[in-house]
Amino acid sequence: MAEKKEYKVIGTRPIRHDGVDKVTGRALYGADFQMTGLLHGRVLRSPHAHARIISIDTSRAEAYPGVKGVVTAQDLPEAEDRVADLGEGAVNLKYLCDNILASDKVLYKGHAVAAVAATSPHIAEEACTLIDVEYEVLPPVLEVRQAMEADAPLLHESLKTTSMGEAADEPSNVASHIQHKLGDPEKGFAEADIVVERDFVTGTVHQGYIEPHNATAHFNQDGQLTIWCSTQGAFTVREQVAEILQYPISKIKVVPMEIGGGFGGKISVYIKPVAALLAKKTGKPVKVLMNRADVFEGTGPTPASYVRVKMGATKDGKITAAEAYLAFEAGAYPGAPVGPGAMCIFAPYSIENVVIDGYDVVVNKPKTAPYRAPGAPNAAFGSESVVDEIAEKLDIDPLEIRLLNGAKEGDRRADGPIHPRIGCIETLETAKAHPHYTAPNGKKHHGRGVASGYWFNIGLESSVTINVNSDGTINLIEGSTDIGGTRSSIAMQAAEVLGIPAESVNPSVVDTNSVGYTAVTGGSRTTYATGYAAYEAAQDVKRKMSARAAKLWEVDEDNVQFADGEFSCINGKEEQISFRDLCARLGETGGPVVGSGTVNPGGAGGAYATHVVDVAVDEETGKVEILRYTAVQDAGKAIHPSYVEGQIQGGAVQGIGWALNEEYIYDDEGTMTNASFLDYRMPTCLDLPMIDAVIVEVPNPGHPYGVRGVGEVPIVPPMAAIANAIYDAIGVRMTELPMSPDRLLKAMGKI
Amino acid sequence: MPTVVIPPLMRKFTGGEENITLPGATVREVIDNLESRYPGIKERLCEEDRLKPGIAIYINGLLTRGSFLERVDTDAEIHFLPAIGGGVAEPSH
Amino acid sequence: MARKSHVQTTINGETVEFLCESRQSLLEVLRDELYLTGAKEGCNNGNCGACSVILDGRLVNSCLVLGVETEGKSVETIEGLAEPDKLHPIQDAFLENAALQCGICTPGFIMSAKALLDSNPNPTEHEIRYWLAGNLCRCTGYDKIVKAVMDAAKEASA
Amino acid sequence: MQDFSYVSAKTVPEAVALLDENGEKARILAGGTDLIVNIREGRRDVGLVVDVKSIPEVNVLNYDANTGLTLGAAVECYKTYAVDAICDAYPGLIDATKIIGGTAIQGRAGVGGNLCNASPAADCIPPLIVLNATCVIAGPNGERELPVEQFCTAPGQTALEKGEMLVSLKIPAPASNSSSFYLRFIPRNEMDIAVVGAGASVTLDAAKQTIVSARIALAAVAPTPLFAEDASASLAGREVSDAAIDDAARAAQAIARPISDMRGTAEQRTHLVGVLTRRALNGAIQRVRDAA
Repeated sequence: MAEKKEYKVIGTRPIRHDGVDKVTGRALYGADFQMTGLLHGRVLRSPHAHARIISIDTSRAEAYPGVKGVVTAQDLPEAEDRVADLGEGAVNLKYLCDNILASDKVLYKGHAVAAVAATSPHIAEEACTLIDVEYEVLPPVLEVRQAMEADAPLLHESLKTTSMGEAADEPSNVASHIQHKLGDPEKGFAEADIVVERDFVTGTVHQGYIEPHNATAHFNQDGQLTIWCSTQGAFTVREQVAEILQYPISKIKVVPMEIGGGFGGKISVYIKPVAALLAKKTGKPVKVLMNRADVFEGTGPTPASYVRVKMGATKDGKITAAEAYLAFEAGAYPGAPVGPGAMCIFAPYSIENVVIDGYDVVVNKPKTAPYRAPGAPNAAFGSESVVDEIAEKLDIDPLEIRLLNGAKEGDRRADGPIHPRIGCIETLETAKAHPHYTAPNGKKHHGRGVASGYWFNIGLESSVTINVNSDGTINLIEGSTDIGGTRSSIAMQAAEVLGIPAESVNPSVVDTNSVGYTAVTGGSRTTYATGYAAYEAAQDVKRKMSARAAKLWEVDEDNVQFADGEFSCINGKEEQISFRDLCARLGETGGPVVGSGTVNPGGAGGAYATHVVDVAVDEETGKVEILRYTAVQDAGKAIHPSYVEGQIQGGAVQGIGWALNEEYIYDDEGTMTNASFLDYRMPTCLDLPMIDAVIVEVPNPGHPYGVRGVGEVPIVPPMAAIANAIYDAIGVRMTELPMSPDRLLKAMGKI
Repeated sequence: MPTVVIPPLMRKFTGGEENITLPGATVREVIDNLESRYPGIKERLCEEDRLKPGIAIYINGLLTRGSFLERVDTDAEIHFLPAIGGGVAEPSH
Repeated sequence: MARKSHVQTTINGETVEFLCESRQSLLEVLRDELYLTGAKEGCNNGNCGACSVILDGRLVNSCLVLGVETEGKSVETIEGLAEPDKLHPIQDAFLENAALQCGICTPGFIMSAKALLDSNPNPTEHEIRYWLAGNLCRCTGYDKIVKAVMDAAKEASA
Repeated sequence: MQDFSYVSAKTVPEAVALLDENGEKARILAGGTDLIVNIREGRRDVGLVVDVKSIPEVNVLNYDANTGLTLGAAVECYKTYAVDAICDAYPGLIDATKIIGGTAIQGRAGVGGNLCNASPAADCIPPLIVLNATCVIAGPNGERELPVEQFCTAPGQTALEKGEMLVSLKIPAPASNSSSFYLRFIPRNEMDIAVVGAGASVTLDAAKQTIVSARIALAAVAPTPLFAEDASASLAGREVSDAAIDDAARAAQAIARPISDMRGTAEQRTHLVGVLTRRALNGAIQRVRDAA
C-alpha cells in the first residue's frame, strides 16, 4: 500500500546526477564511442517499396580500396519460421532476421539489403553504391484499407489472420484480429437519444529522437561479443542479437551508452546485429551509424491507421454504448500496437455496452515500432472527437460530460479487468477548475478544446544493487537506460528509504554483465519498476545495516529501529547511530554491505490525463497556432516533479506535432518524400507557448510511494484536444491527421 | 471458485457463455478444468506448457507473468486477453 | 584514397593542428579527429542544431562547415564553455531548470543560447524562441529550455 | 560523400580561371549551407570546391543613400540586418534574410548563395526582383550585369556561363514614399522552405493614397521565382484600395504554375498566391505610411 506521509527526498527537485556531464558535452552517447582500429559500417538500403531480390553481387564493393568486409542476409544463420519470445514481445524469428537484412524480398523503401565495413564512413558509403542488386519490382500496398482488400498484393505468402489463437485458411495482409466486448451494444445504442459515428484517418509518424541509431561491435578472439550502443534496453538488445545471430547470451555483453531519445523507437534492433556481423567478418571493431534519412526510412515509425468510432448517449449526457473499429498499419511485418489502442480507447469512461474490433495489417512501409503510448493516440483521436461532438450536440460542457461518464475505481474496462484506484475524475476536476479553462474564450477564429487520455503502464522486471560506501553514500547499480532523468528518480527512492540526501546516491547504469536482468526503459515503467527495485534494495541495505547496529550494541536485531536516517535501540539501551556514521563502521561489524532488490510488479497503475488547448486559426491559410496549452495528469506520486513536468510537456508537444504537421508523405511508388527534419516538420520552440503541466497525485496502490508511470499518457489527448479546439474556432470537424494547413483549407472549402 | 472471462472470439467453445466458474488453485489447474469442460479450448490458449505468444493472462485486473504456476484465489477473476504487442509488454522472464 | 590537408586553427583558445579530407565537415573533424564529441550529429544537414558551435564569434552548424575552411579561424565548442571549477551560467541554468531530458540536443542549445546572450543580453521570450528555432529538442517541449535561457539572462544582468 | 578538391581563391581572376578550367565539376563555396548538403546527398557531382570567402569583392557590404546597396555575393545574412540603414532602405530584403534557415544558417548563408542555388522557393529572390536588383557577374571575358529576374533559368540552373561567378548584387537606392515587404507561407513558424513566397515593393504618391508603381514577385509557384509583371503593372496609378490589391492578387494567381509536392498542393499554392500577394502589398503600403 502506498504510504501516506511526508517525504524528505521524494517530491524535491535535486540537480540530476548525470546533469553536469550532459551540459558540458562530456556524456558519452553511442556515436561518441571511439576505439583503436575502428572500422566504419554503412548499410545499403532498398530503393523499392516491394520487390523480390533476384541477386546480390558484392564483388565490386569488396574490391574497393579501404573496404574490409561486406555482409548480406547470407551471412545470417538460417532463420527458422518460429516465434521467439523476446524481452520486447513475441516475434517471429524469420521476420526479425529479414528486417535486419532482407533475404528473399524487400518490403519497404529503405529495407536493409547489405552492409559494408571500411576504413572511413565515406568509403563505406561509396562502396555501398558498388553493390549490384537485381530486383523484380512488385506493386506496393501503402494504405491499411487497401491492404485489407481481398485482391491486395500480398507481402507474405504464408501470413494468415489469427484471432485469439485460431488461424484462418487463406493468406492475407491482416495478421490478426482482436475483439473486446462488454454488455449488449445493440441494446445500448437503442437506449441512446443521440448517436454519433465518424471515420478517422491518421498518418505515419516517427518518434523523432534527435540521436540516430548507432552501434559499435567487437568480437574478441575468444568469441566474446561486445556491443556499445544507444538503446532503451541493453538486455533486450542482448536477447535480440542472440536470437538473430544464434549466439549464446552468455557470450554477448551489451554496454548501454547514453541515449539521445527513444520514445519506444530504440527497443527493436536494426544495425546492432549488422555491426556484429561486420565485426565478425573483419575481425575488427566496427561502428555503424545511421543518418537521418536511414532513421526515417529504415526504423520503425508508429502506424498510420483507420479508426471508426460510434457512440450513443441519452439526452442528459449518459453514454449508453460505444463501438470502435481499429485498423492499424503494422508496416512490413506483423505487430502494430492495435492491442493497446483497443485497450485504451474508451478507458476514460464507464460504459456498460462496448464492442471493439482491432486489426493488425501489414503494408509496404517500415515495420512499425512503439512510440509513446503506442496505439492509444490513434484511438483517442477518434473517441475523444466523438465525445466532444456528443457534448456539443447535447449542449453539455465537454469536461462535464467526461465527469458524468468518467471511469472510477471498481468500473469495468471494455477489455474486461476492473479498474483499481485511478485518477481520471481528479484530472477532469483539476482541469475544470484551472484558470485556463475558466478564462474567457471568445475571439473570432480562436477556439478551445479539451480531451482526455489513458495509458495502462507496465511493470516488468528490474534489478538494483546498492553498495554502501564508508562515507555514508551509496553506489546504486541499475540496468535502466536513462532517457529523461531516471537515474535521479530511482536514486531518490533509495535515498528516501535510507534517510540520506539524493546527492548521497551515485547511480550508475551498467552493462548486461554487471546488473541483474532489467527490462526496457519503456511502457512508462522505469521510475515505477526500477524505482521499486531500488526501494527493495534500500530495504535490504536497511535490514543489513540494522543487523550491524545490533552487533555494535550487542542486542538482538529486533531491538534496532530505523527512522529519519538514524538507527536507534528500542530495548532500554540509549544507543543511537546515524546511517552515515554506521557506514564508517562496516569493516569492524562484518565487512561490506551490499543490498539488492529485484521486482516484477503487476500493479503498474494506469495513468489519466486531460488537456486543454486554445488555438487561433488563420482562415486564409489554414494554419493553426497554439495559443495556450494546459496538461493535467495523474502522476500517482511525483518523485522529481521537474522531470514529471518535463515528461508531460514533451509528450504534449509531440502530440501537437502529430496533430498539426507530422506525417510520412509517400509517392505512389512507396518512397517517403520528406525523410528529413526539414520536411518532416517537428515543432520548433517558435511554434509553441509555454506548456502548463499540472500534476495531480492519486497514489498508485501498487507502488510503495504511489508512483504511476508518467511518460506516455501525455501524448494521448493532444490530437483530439486540438481538433476540438479547431472546431470551436471555425466550426469544422477535422477527422484526418495531421490537420495541416492544406487539409484545413480543403475542409473550409477554400480550395 | 475462480471465474474465467472468456474472450468474445472464443465464446463459441462455451456456447456463448462469457463467465465460467471453475475450481482450481493455479492457472494450470483452471485451464485444465476449462479444457475438460470445453474440449479444444486449451489448444487455442496454450502451446506445450505455456501460453501462446500473443495471449496474456490478467488475474484480478493485473497482468501476470504468464506463468502457469501463478496461484489464484477462490474469488479470482481471470481474463485471457490479446498480449500487448508492439514492444511494451509481453514479458518473457 | 582521398588526400588530406593540413589545417591549423584555434579551438577553445588552443592552437590545434589536424589533417582532414576536403569532404570532412568541421563536425566530423571535431568528433572523429579531435575526439571533441560534445557537438552531436542529429541530421547532418543543418536542420536540427545539435552540432552548433561558434565560428569566429558566429553561431554555425558545424555539419555545414568544411574542416578545411577553418584554417586560421577560431572555434568555440561546448567543451570550452565551463571554467575548470565553475560551470557557465547557462549550464547552471539548464541544470537548475531541468532543461534537458536525454541531453543529446543540450550542447547545441547551450552554444546557441551563448551566442544569443553574447549578442543580446536581455532577450524577450519571443526573441529566445526565434533564435533557438534552429535547435530541435524532442524531449522537453522547450518550456524548460526557454525558461533556462531567460534565467541565465537574468542571472548575467543581475 | 564523394571526394573533391578544395581551393580557397584569393582573387576574382583566380576563381574565374578555376571555374573555367573545371567546368561543371567546379562549384563555388560561400556559405555552403546548400552546396555541402547537395554534395553530401549526391545531388551535385562536384570535383572541385572553390571557396570565394577570401576574395575582397564578394565581401563588400556598402550602402549609400544616393547610389544604393552593393552586396557582395558571400556576405552572410546576419550582416544585412546588422546595419540599420539597410534595414530601413530595403525592409523586404531583410524580411527574407531574417527567415532563411535558423540563426546558425544565417551565420553562414548569404543572399548571393541563395540566388545562385536557384531554388524556385528561394526566399531572397522575390525581394531582389521587386527591389530591381542587378547581378554583377565576372567571367573569362570580363564583367557583365544582369537583372535578377533573368538570373534563374530552371530549378538549380542559372544564367551563369562556363567560368562565370556572381561577384555582387546592386540594388538601387529606394525612391521616396516607397517600401518593400516579403513573406512566405510555411506550416511551422521557422525552419521550413516556402510553400509560397511573395514579395512586393510599392511607391506611393506624396499623399500616400495612390500607387505610383509597384513590383510583385513570387516564389515556389513555378520552376523559377517569378516577376509578376501584369500584376505589378495593374497597380500603377491606382488608388490604394482593396479592389486594386485584389485585382493584382488575381493577376499574380494567373501566372502561378505550381506543382504538388511534399510541401504543398498545387491548389493550395495557387490559393496562397492570392493571400500572400495581398498581404505583401498591404505590408509594403503600411510601411510607407508608417514612415515619418
